Amino acid sequence: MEQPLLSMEGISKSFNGIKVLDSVSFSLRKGEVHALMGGNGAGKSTLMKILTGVYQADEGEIFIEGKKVSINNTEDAERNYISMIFQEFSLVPTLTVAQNIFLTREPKNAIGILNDKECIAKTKELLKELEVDINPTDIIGNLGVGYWQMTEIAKALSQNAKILIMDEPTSSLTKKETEILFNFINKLKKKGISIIYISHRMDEIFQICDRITILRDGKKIATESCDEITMETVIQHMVGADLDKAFEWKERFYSIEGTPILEVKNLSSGTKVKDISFRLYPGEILGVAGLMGSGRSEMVRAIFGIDPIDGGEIFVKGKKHTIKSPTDAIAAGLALIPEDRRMQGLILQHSVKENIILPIISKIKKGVFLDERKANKIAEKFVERLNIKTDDIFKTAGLLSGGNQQKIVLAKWLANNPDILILDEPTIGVDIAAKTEIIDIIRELADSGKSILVISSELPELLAVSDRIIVVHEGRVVKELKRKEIDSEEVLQHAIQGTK
Amino acid sequence: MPSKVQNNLSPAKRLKAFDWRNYIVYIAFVGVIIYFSITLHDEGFLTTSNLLNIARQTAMISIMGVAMTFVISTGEIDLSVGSITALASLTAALALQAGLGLFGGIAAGLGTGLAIGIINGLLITKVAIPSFLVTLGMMGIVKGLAMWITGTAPVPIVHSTFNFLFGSGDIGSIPILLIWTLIITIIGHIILKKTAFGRQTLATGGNEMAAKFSGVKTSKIKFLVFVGSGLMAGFAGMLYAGRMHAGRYTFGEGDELSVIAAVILGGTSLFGGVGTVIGTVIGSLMIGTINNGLIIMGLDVSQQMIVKGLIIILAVAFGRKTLKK
Amino acid sequence: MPSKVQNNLSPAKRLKAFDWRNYIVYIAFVGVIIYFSITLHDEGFLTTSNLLNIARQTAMISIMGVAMTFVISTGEIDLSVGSITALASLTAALALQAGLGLFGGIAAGLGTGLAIGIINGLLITKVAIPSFLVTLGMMGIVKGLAMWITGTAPVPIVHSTFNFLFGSGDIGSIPILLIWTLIITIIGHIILKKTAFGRQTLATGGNEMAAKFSGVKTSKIKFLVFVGSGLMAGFAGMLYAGRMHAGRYTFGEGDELSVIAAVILGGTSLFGGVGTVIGTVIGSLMIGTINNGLIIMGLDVSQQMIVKGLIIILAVAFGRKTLKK
Amino acid sequence: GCNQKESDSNSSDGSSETGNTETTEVAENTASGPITINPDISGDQEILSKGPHGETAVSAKTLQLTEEEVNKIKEGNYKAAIVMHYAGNDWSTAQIDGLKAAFKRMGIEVVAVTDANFKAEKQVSDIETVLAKDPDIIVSIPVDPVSTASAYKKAADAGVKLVFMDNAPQGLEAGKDYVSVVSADNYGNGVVAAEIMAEKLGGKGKVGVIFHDADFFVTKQRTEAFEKTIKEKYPDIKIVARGGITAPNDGEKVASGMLTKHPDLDGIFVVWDVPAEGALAAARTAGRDDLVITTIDLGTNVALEIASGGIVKGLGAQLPYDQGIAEAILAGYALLGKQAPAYVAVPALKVTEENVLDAWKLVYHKDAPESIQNAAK
Ligand SMILES: Nc1ncnc2c1ncn2[C@@H]1O[C@H](COP(=O)(O)OP(=O)(O)OP(=O)(O)O)[C@@H](O)[C@H]1O
Ligand SMILES: Nc1ncnc2c1ncn2[C@@H]1O[C@H](COP(=O)(O)OP(=O)(O)OP(=O)(O)O)[C@@H](O)[C@H]1O
Ligand SMILES: [Mg+2]
Ligand SMILES: [Mg+2]
Repeated sequence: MEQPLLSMEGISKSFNGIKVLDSVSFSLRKGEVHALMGGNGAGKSTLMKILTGVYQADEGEIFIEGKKVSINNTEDAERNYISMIFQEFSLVPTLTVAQNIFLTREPKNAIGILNDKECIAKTKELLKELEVDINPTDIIGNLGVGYWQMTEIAKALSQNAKILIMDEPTSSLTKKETEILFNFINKLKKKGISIIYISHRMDEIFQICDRITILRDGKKIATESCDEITMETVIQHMVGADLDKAFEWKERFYSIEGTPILEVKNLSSGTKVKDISFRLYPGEILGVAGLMGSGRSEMVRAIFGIDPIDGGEIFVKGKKHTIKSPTDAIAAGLALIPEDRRMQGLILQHSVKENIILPIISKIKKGVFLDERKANKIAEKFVERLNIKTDDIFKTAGLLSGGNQQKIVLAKWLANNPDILILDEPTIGVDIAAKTEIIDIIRELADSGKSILVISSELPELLAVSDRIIVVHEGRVVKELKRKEIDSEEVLQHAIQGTK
Repeated sequence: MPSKVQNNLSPAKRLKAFDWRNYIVYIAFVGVIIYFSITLHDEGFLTTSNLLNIARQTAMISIMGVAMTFVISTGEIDLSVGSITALASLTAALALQAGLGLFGGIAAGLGTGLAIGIINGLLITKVAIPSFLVTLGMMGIVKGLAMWITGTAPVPIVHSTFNFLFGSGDIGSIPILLIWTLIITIIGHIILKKTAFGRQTLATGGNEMAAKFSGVKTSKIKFLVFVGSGLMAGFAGMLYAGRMHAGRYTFGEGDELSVIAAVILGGTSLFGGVGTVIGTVIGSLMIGTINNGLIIMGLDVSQQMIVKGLIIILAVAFGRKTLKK
Repeated sequence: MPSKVQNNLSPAKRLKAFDWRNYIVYIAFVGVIIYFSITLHDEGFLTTSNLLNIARQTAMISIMGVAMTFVISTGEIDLSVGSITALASLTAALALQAGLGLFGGIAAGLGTGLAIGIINGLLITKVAIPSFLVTLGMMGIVKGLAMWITGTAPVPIVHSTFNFLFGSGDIGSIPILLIWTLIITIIGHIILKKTAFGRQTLATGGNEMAAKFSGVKTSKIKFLVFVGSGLMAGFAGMLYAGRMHAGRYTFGEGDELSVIAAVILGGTSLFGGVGTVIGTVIGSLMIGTINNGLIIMGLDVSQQMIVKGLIIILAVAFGRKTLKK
Repeated sequence: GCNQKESDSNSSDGSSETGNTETTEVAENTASGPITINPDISGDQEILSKGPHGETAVSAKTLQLTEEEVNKIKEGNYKAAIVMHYAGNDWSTAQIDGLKAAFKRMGIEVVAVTDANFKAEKQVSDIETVLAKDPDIIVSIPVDPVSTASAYKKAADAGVKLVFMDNAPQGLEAGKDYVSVVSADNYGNGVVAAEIMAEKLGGKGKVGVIFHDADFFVTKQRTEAFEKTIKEKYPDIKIVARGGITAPNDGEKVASGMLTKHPDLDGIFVVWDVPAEGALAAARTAGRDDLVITTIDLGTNVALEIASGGIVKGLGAQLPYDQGIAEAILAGYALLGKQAPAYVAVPALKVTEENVLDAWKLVYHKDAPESIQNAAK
C-alpha cells in the first residue's frame, strides 16, 4: 500500500489530568477526503489542533510523507503546508474581509507598503469563485456567522495547502453554500490536496468523503472506507449504542384557532427585514427556512429588541407590545437562543454554571443572596439532561468542545422556561445524538404548551421538528407550508430557492 | 461604551491566567510583610501601632478600590474618583461649617459623590461616551469645582463627632478607618460574589452582548457601578476630611491611579469579567505596606520610587513563576 | 497580557461606533478652532505665531501619541512614557555635558527610551505580566532614576545644534517641532495603515487568539510596540531637552494621561483592534488648542479646568448625536 | 514665596475668604497717594535670605511709587501678565491679589494669569501663549531656573519687563534682562521655625525634619536655615530623623514612619504647612499630644491649631499679598525707567499662640475667621 501523506501515531493529550485523546492514530492519503467523526467532546478538534501546532501532544508522533516532523506552532504547520478552518473562528472582528483573508500574507510592494487594491481584487475573485455575496471591505464584526464561515473557507483556500483541515465548515451554511463548497472540495481533490473533514451532518459525510475515522471518548474506534460502512454503523460507533428514531417527523396536534401567542405584522427592520408577518400559536413549533442572508436572524433580532424596529407591530397573547430591548422581550415571555454562541451566547471565561444560570439569576434567591446550592442543582440538571461533556459545572465554558458550548446556550434558556422560545440555528455543531435529543426536548416543550420558533439551515432537522414552516426570502415571508403538505426535502428546497 | 469586548484568550492560557491572578497578590503581600518584618524588626515595623497606621493610610484607597472593582469588572474605568474625594471633603466641611450638623455634613459629602456618579453613569450609558473620556473630563471639572468653591482654601472641621466617626477615632484600639474598610470590603465582597447584581456585573464585563441577550440590563448595571464608585469616592472624601479635620481640594490627588493599581494588582481584569474585592483590598494593603516599610527603612524618595516599582514588578513576576509550576 | 480580549459589540452597534469614532475628533477640533477664532479674534488667537505655538506645545504629546496608538491598538497600555521623557532628557543632557557631542546626546536620549521599551516589552511578552502593572512599576522606577541620577538638579544644555535640532529651532518660520511631529505622524500613519506590521498590530488587538491562529507573531508585535513607545518617549524627552535647553526630572510628568487621552479622543479603542494615528494627533492638537484658547481667554485655572472637562465631554457627546442621524 | 513643587498647595490657607474680595478693597480704599507695602510690617528685622546671585536683600519697605509716578504710569495703558508656577494655593492667590490690586491702581490691565502646575515645560508654553497678547510686563515665578531660562530670555528680548518672585532664571541679568526678584525671607522663616522649636523644647531634645525632596530653591533655603540654626545655636537639640516628601499629601505617611521609628521624638519641623497638617494627623493618631511641630506659612488649619494651643506651636509666615504689591511697584519702576534694586525681600513673620490673630491680619489684610478667633479665646 502506498505511503500515507500524513500519519499521526499514538497521540495522547490530557488537560488538567483528564485524558481527552488516548493513543489515537490517524492517517491521510494524498488526494482523499477523510471524515473525522465523533460525538461532542470526542477529541476531534483537539486532534486537529495538535496537527496544526495550537496544542502539543503529550505522547505520539506525526509523520509527513514518512518523515517525522515536530509541529510546535502555527508556523511549523504552515511550513508543512497544513492549513485549517477552525471551529472557533480565527477571524479578527475589527478587520475587513479582505484584510482577514490575507492576514500575514498581504500583497505588498518592494518596500513593504501594502497593496490594498490587489488584496481586495484577489478577495473579490476568491469570493466570486465561492459564489458568496460579500463586500471585501466589510468589517468582519458586522457580518453574520454564515459569512464568517464563508470567509474562513475563503481564507483557508487562498493558502496553498497540501493538507486542508475543515472543522465543521458547513455548520452555519445552508444547502446552497454547502453545494458550492463541495464542488470546491472536488476540485481540490483533483489537484491532489488532502482534506480532513469534520462534520456532524451525516448526509454530507457520505456525499463527499472517501474514508471515515471515528473517535469516541478520546479513543479511535474505527477507520473505514465510506463505501463499506453504513450510516447506522457510523452512528453506532459514535454513540456506542443504537440510535433508532433519528430525525423522524411526528404529527402533533394543537389548535390554530383563537388568538396566536405571538403575532408579527408587517415587521421591517434595517435593510434585511422588509415586510414580515406570521402567527405562532400556543403549543406550535413553527419552522423558519431561508437562504443565507435572507434575513431570518435579523427578523428574530428585531422581535427580540436587539435591532431597532422601523415598522410593524408585535402582539404577544393578543396584546400589542413595544419591545425595545431584550429585557422587554424577556418580560413579555420571549427567549432567544442566538445563532452566534461565541459573541452572543456565552461568556467564554465564565464557568458552565455561571452561563447556565445567567438568565434566571435574579430568580434563584435565598433572601437577598444567590442560592448557590439551588444554582448548582439547576446547572447540574441541565448538564445531565443535555449530556454536556464537561469535567464539572465549574469548568470554564471556553474550554468545552464546540458542540458542548452550544448545548450550554440551549441550557441557559431551557432553564428560564419561557412561553415563547425562539431558536436561531440551535444545533450548530451539535452531534447527531444530541440533535435528536434536542428535537425531543423541543417537542416536549411544545407538548407542554410552549410555543417555539425554530430557524435552521439543516433541512432534515427542520422538517423533523416543525408543525408548520414559513419561508423567508429577501426579508419577506414568501411561503407558508403545513408540514403535512411537504412530502420531500426537495419541495422545501425549491421553496427556499424560489424556484418552485 | 462603544468598544466593549469579550475575552479571546486561548482557553489554556486563560485557565492558567485565572489561576495565578487569583493568588499572586496574597503571596506577594505575605512576602512583603515577611521581608519587612525581618529587615525592620528593630525599627518598629511590626508594632501594632505601625500596622494600624498602614490600615489607616490605606483605608481610602481600599474603600474606593472596592467600588472600582465593580467598575473595572464591567470593563469600564473611573478616573474621576480622586477629584471626587477632594470635592466631597470640601462640601462636607462647608456643610459642617454652615452649621448643618453631622447629618448635613454626611449628606453633603455622600451627596456630592452620588451626584457625580450619577452624571458619569448617565453620560456613559445614555449618551454612550467611552467611560475613559467621560471620567477624564469629569476629573477636570470636579477638580476645578473643588478649587473654585473656596478659592483653593481649605475648610477646617471642628465637629468632633464627625472627625471621630470619619477618620480620626479609635474604638478600643481599633481605628475607625479600619472598621470602615472592613465593613465596605465585606459588603462589596458579598455583593460581587453572592448576589445577582454581582453576577450580572461580571457577566456585563465578560461579554456585554451575551449578557444583554440573557436579559441582563447591562446599561443599568453600568450606571449603578458608576453611581457606586462616585458614592464611595464621596465617602473616602469624608474620611480624608475626618482624618485631617479639614476639607481641601488636593485630597485624593492621583488616587485614581493608586486605586486602579490596587484593583489590577488584586487580580481584577482591566478588560472586565473577572473581579475580586478581597484581592483589591489586599492589593491596596500591599502598596501601603511597601510605602510604609520603605519610609521606615529611611530611603530617599527617589530610592523609594525605584524600589517600589521593582517590588510590584518582581512580586508579580515571581508569583507568576511559582504558580506556573 | 493574560486578559486579552475580543470585540463583542453587536454588529449593528459596532458599525455605528466605528463610524462616529472615526470622525468625531475632526468635527470637535474644527468646532473648537472656529469657536476660539470667533471669540478670541481680537486677542491674537488666530495669529500665525500663536498657532505655531500650539504646534510646538503639543509636539511631544503628539509624537508619543503616535507610538501609543500602536500600543493601545494591541489592547495594551504604556504608563511609563512620561517618566521616560524625564530620564531621557537627563541622559541626553548629561551626555552632552560630558562632551560626547551631538551624536552622543542623541544616542543617550534615544538609547534610554529604547532600553526601557525593551524591558517593558520583555516583561509583558516573556513574563506575561499585565502591561498596566509592568508600566506602572516602570513609571516609578524610571522616575526614581531620573530624580536620583542628578539628585533632582536640572542639567543645562549649551549645545546649540542639539537645542536647534530638537526643540528650539525654526526652519524658515516653521518650528522644527512641527516638522518632527509631521515626520513621525506620517511614518506612524504609513506603518499602521500601509504595512503588514500595522495590520498585524490591529489584528493582535482585535482578537489575539485569532491573530495567533492566522500566524501573527503576537508576542513579537507586542514587544515591538512597547519598544516603539519607549523609543518615541525617549525622543520626546530629547525634544523637551532641546526646547528647554536642559534636562530635568519633572519633564513629561503626567504626560502618560495626556497621551492616552489624545489617543482615545482620536478614536482608537482602549480595547484594541481599532486605531488611527491621524486621529491621535488631531486629539492632541485639540487638547492643546483648548489649553491655549482658555489661557488667552483669561480664565482662572479652576475655570479652565472646568471648561476643558466640559468641552471634552460635550464635544464627544455632540459628535455622537450629530453622527447618529 | 513658598512655591513648593509638585502639586502642593502650600501655605496660607483661608485667604480665599479674605484674599479675593476684601483685600482688593483694602487697596482701593487707599486709591490715591503713593503705593507702598503695608506700613504695619515691621522693618527692623534683618533679612537673612540672599538673592539668586548672592545679592544682599533690600527690604520691600523701602519701595515706593509716588502719586505723580502712578499717574504717569496710568497714561501708558500698560498690560501685564502673571505667569505662575502653580496657582492652586493661597500663597499664590494672595500674591496674585496683591499684584492685581496694585496694578489696578497703576491703570495696568492684567491680561492673563497662567498656572504651570509645577511643570517647567508647561510654563514655557504659557510664556509663549501669553506673549501672543503682547504684554508690557510679565510677573512670574520660574518653576525651574534652568530649563525655563530660554523662554524668559525670549520674552526679555521682545522688550517685556520681567519681575520675578523668589527666584530668577539662570543666565538672565538683573537690570538688563529683568527688573528685580522679590522674595519672601525664606531663610529667615526657617530660622524663626527653629527658634520656636528650641523655645518650646527648652533647648533640648530630639527632632525630625520633613523636607521637600526636590531641587527647589525656596524650600531648600528653609530647611537649610532650620537645620543650620539648630546645629549652631542649639547643640542639645539633635536632628535624629529626616524624611523627604514630594507631594503635600505625603506628610502624614512620612511623619507616621518617623514616629514609629523614633517613638521618643520631641519635635518635627515640616517644610510647609500642608504636609505639617499630615504630621499633625500622625501625631494625633500616635497619641503624641506633647509633640512640637513648627512649620512655615500661616494656613487656616495650622493657625487654628496654634490658636488653640495644640501640637503646632508656631511658624514663620510669609507675606504674599505685600510681596505682590512690591512686585507691582518694581514693575512700575521699570516702566518709569527708575533704578530698581536687584533683590528685594519681604521680612519673615514669627507666629505663635500669642500673636496669631494679629499675624493673620497682617498676612491677609483681614480679621481671622471665626473658628480661629474662637479657638484663640
Ligand atoms: N484547553 C482545554 N482545557 C481543558 N479541556 C479542554 C481543552 N480543550 C479541549 N478540552 C476538552 O477536551 C475534550 C475534547 O474536546 P474537542 O474540542 O476536541 O471535542 P470535539 O470532538 O471537537 O467536539 P465537538 O464536536 O463538540 O466540537 C472536551 O471534553 C473538552 O472539554
Ligand atoms: N449590516 C449589518 N448590520 C448589522 N448586522 C448585520 C449586518 N449584516 C449582517 N448582520 C448580522 O448577520 C447575521 C445574520 O446574517 P445573515 O445575513 O446570514 O442572515 P440570516 O437570514 O440569518 O441567514 P443565516 O442565519 O443563514 O446566516 C445577524 O446576526 C446580523 O446581526
Ligand atoms: Mg470540535
Ligand atoms: Mg442567521
